[in-house]
Amino acid sequence: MATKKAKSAAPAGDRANAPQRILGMFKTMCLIREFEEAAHQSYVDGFSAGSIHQSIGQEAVAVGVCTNMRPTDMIHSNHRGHGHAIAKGADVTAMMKELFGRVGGTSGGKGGSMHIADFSVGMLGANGILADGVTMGVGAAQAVSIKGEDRIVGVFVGDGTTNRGPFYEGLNWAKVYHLPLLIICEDNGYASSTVTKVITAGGGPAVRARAFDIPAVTVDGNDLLAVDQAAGELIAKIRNGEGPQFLHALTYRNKGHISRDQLKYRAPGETEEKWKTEPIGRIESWLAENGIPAAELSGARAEAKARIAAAWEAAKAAPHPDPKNAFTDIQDNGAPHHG
Amino acid sequence: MATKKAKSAAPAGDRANAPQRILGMFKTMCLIREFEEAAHQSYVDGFSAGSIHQSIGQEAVAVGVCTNMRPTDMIHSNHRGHGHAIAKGADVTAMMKELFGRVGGTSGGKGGSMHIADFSVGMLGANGILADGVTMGVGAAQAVSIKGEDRIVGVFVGDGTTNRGPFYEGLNWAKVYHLPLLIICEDNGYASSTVTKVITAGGGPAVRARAFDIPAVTVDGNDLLAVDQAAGELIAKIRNGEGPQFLHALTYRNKGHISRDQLKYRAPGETEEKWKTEPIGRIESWLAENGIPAAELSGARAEAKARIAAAWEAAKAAPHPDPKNAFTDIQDNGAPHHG
Amino acid sequence: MAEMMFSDAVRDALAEEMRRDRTVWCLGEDLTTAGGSTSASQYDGLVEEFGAKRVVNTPISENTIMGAAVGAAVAGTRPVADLRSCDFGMCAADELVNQAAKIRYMFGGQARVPLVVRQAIGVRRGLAAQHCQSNEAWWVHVPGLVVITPATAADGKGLLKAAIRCDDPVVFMEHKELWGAKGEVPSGDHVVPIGKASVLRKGKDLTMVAWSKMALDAKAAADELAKSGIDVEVIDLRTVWPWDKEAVFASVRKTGRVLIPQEAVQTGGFGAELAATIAEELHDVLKAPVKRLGAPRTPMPYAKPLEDMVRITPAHVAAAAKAMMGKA
Amino acid sequence: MAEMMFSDAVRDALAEEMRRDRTVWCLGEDLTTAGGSTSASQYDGLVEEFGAKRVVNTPISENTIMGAAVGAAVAGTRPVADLRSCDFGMCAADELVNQAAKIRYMFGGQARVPLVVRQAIGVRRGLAAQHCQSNEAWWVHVPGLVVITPATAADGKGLLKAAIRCDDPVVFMEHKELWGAKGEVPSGDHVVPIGKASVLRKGKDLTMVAWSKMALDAKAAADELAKSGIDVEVIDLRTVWPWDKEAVFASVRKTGRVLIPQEAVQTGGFGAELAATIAEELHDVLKAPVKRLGAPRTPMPYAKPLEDMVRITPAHVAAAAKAMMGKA
Ligand SMILES: Cc1ncc(C[n+]2csc(CCOP(=O)(O)OP(=O)(O)O)c2C)c(N)n1
Ligand SMILES: Cc1ncc(C[n+]2csc(CCOP(=O)(O)OP(=O)(O)O)c2C)c(N)n1
Ligand SMILES: [Mg+2]
Ligand SMILES: [Mg+2]
Repeated sequence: MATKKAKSAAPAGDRANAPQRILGMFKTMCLIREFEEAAHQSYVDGFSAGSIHQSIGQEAVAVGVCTNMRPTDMIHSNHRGHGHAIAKGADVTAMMKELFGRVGGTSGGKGGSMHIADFSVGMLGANGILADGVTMGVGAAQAVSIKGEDRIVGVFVGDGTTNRGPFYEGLNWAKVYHLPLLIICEDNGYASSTVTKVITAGGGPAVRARAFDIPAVTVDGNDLLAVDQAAGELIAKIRNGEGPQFLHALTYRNKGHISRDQLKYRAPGETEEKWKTEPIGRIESWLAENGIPAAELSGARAEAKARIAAAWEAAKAAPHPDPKNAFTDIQDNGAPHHG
Repeated sequence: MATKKAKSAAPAGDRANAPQRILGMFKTMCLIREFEEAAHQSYVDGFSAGSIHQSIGQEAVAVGVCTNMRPTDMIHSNHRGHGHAIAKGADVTAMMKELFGRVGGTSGGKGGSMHIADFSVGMLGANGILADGVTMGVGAAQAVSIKGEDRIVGVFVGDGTTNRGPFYEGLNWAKVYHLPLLIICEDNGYASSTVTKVITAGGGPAVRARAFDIPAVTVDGNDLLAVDQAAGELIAKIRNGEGPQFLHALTYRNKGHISRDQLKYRAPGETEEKWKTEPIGRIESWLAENGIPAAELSGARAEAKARIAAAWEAAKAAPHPDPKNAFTDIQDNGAPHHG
Repeated sequence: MAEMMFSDAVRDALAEEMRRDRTVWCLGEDLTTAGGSTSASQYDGLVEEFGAKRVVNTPISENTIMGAAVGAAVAGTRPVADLRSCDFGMCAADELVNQAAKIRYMFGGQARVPLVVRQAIGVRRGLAAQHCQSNEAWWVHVPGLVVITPATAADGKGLLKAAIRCDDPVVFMEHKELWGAKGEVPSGDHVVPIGKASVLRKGKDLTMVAWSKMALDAKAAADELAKSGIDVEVIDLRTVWPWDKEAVFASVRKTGRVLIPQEAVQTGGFGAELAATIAEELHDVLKAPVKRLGAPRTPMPYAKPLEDMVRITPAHVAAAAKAMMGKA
Repeated sequence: MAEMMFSDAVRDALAEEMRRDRTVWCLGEDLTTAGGSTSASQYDGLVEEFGAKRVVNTPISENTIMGAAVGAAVAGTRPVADLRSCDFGMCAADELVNQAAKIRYMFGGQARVPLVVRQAIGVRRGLAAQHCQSNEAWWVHVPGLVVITPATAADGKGLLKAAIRCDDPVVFMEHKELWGAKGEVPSGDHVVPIGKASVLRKGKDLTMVAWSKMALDAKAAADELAKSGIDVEVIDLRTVWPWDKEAVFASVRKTGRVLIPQEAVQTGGFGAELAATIAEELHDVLKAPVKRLGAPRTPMPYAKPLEDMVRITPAHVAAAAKAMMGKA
């Protein structure tokens, strides 16, 4: 799709000899892209419902960060959580079943897209309430600290979310208790239909983090190598006991805020122009320039497509949950029930 | 009382020839001091109840700021609001009646100490919920902006309160809408029984304000001249259309957090040592050095004492409210009532 | 009279009030761009007519949306704050309860707080646990708040106008599924008084008392029940606080039977207040115990078969009514 | 058995659980210095025994106190978060309702949320509108929450222990006026089961169902009524969700009369849920309508004569009972 692509920086330092490693990340990014396209289609076709938030264009952030995490590390996500889940290792078939609301879904169909979660890989949940992931992530990190465990916690927030109070409370708290926490601000320029800059004072997310003495790095979030590099360094610092760190990743949401968003609030041509900087094409070029055969790259794309197609078919074929499951996983649901 | 006193800076610039003006402020500070002593005594004697928060030692902040305001300007206060109210021009007799819960109290006895308010002088209320004054102050300033009025809004918050989310939301909002708002952080070093520094990350309130591009000035809040000077300059900027400003005033709470606080959490001698920097003695010395006769100064102190003694007697003599007033000033209080 | 969508009717109400009174203004997230990502037209065209000072697109700062509305109300304006849904409204419960609701009283009548806060309620297919709640019962429990729950486009318009003119804080709870629904709306300055119920259907066997979308569902159930010879009177409360005791009591005195269907969780829902009041004060006229039908104490699940178990439908309402009439 | 203050009993409960289970910890404002400015001894000595990692003095950040507790619960610890009062608890309603209460369900049972959040309730002389609320009814309305309201030192201890061991989120609501009250507390590992009422007084004429401090006030009223020959059974629910339907129903079946006194605002209070349930399910055994007695829908005023009009006292309870027995 991309005709003219932005260039990616060469990987720095000890990560330089890493084309194979980057190739793995490329594959995950392709998987996210295909999943998101399918997620949207599932809404259009009436298999899923509610609000579907795609992360097309933001794949490098999810993957660049989560690659540097271990399975035992934990992440808290937000409403736009599919990519984070896949990057952290969630199974795309179980995720697709969840979107379809079927048996075998990651949450048995109880959560759907906005609450995608896979605790088995440390993905502690997408979330429909902005900024709550920050305070919960802080708490998860505090649990780690109390138990003396060797793991870290990552929290993904959007740029618009940095104007909610709990975001700041969380920054202060994380620093005060010197918690093993990485906060990643995925700055895609928009808060729903509003340009975030217009409603945001001062120098932005990184400046705000630094006001709490939390080291903050801003990167081109569409440059996988840059994200990988920065996340790797920040996470190393956290593991080294240096306390919370902040990653500000500049990116772009190429699709609507939710599936039914017509993007009427954007200037004509903006979306198309921005497509030139989308991260998958960029890293694909870099991989090609760094010795990965074209066939392997197109093969990776095809494989992602195939895996998602299979997930789609599996989801479509999966049974709907027994209605009685509505009354499980809850403390005491009162009486009487109808039905 | 004070034996060795910290010195006050000479008043700068156009405020230099102001001993008479400063004398007026000194009188207000004395009135606050006496009111606070009486407020405490009213609790001890059982005339008032609940939580009485004295502002002894912090008088220079309230007075230095409010002197630079006009009667049409508005302030939002916090739980420690007596001084703010008096500085803004509230009547001490009506306030004392409020503390006693009597007819003629500023709120007819419905609010008490923690909710002291006098809308007739633009004092829009002390408040029992920390940081809510910030968001409400922002709203008052927005009303001013919408109506195109020529007035400003001041908001007083404590240092501990700067860790609550709404505080930051308010900063961002005030800057985004370029509101005529002065936020005053009265930094007395404590949040109840906790040393605020221990639970506060980064460079503190002024640094936080600057992260939102709000100009912030830190002053010795026990130096009336410094507070007056800084507040005057910041308020002039606001009136000049330069948007929100932030004043960080370093001070000390010489008494307990509330009347029944035994100050067990303080190091021995700390309170006594800090007393040397209390603001009334300092400005009294400066006034003496700048030509105000000693008799006038002691006379001012005596007058404050007398006014508060009279307020006390008036409050004691005032009738208790008619119990039926419990059911006025409310939209629809439901049924049934007992009694 | 003109047929229009609920969301158009409430937009007209707001526009008319903003024209009438220059101190009326509105604020909320994505207000000026909302058409971009939602289907509701509640704010279409307002910023063009009234400008960005009075139609304020806010940061994502729920505490401040609510707190600023309170401050601005006290300082002489009439804000209409939109928290988009009552689920997000929980992020600003403090400012609504501890400030908006108490200021008039706590300061002995020195100030009034003429604000409206919009908090949409209700289940919308697939929105799941965090976007489908109906917590009108919380606000009814809070002294000082008026709570409005319109069901029709006409009432949406007339009650929003009344809410804006009210000198006390009003929680205005639109049902998400109603925005797109059409209805006849009287032209001109249509104002519906706060606290007056409307009778959606006359009947003599049983009274259904409902509010918001459930009032329409109750009407649908009643129409169905008529086919089985059960003649149901349906009362749409329109306002849950204050609620129209007179209208409800008159109906119950006539029918002797009450069913209270509600979309909210039954346990601790507003229906409990209604049921308890009726049971206490009309004990002697009741031919059957007062019956509530509300959602189980379960978060809203996502998958359709599960959601269908947790939401209350006209069919459930009809079944409960039949059971009360001994025709189950 | 030993006589001790309520606040000492709950401190012992917490200390014992922290000794028993290393994943139990507590957090809140001024926890480690609380003795300094309050009279409650709920946390005295804990930081000395367990250290600052497990007894955490927090910033004034209610959202994060609650949100961090949720995150830490999900991540394998058992936090006991203190919001000091339910009035401040409103600042963190979102994290409690939208996260703590829903996570287990919303994620299909992948996680449990074993946390306790303490939110003190009740009127304390002179604390006025923003520090005297009792909003247990809000949390009862929220699927997923357990709500505990102990009245005695023994129950404070036994129920806090049960709450800490519960795998679902518990709102633990202590009454401010009870902290200083003394009572006999069984020694050893005293755990009181969640959801079981206790009968404070046996009687045959009328049942009073209450919780928290009002249960003791009801008992006082009952003792007084005995002198007029009215024999009242007093049930202390102890837990308002789940509530002990069996115990309440057994008593009502015996007496045929129920009075539900509550300190909270009557409109929309938990008493409405009780009254509606009893009225619906025990209609036929009732000799008189179910009667509620709660505070008017009015914020709490400061001045004593006004406060006395708004708070419910044992004398009011006794008067209501007499009226029910036709002896007013
Ligand atoms: C507390 C809260 N307020 C409002 C919303 C509605 N909402 C959902 S997503 C969104 C925009 C978020 O913008 P941003 O943080 O930049 O994330 P992005 O969608 O761009 O990924 C809004 C306002 C919400 N879910 N929660
Ligand atoms: C939202 C909220 N949380 C907690 C409290 C309890 N509280 C009252 S005053 C106080 C300390 C405030 O410290 P600071 O802001 O520094 O003001 P100061 O008392 O020092 O003037 C606390 C924790 C409250 N009133 N409101
Ligand atoms: Mg964004
Ligand atoms: Mg302080």
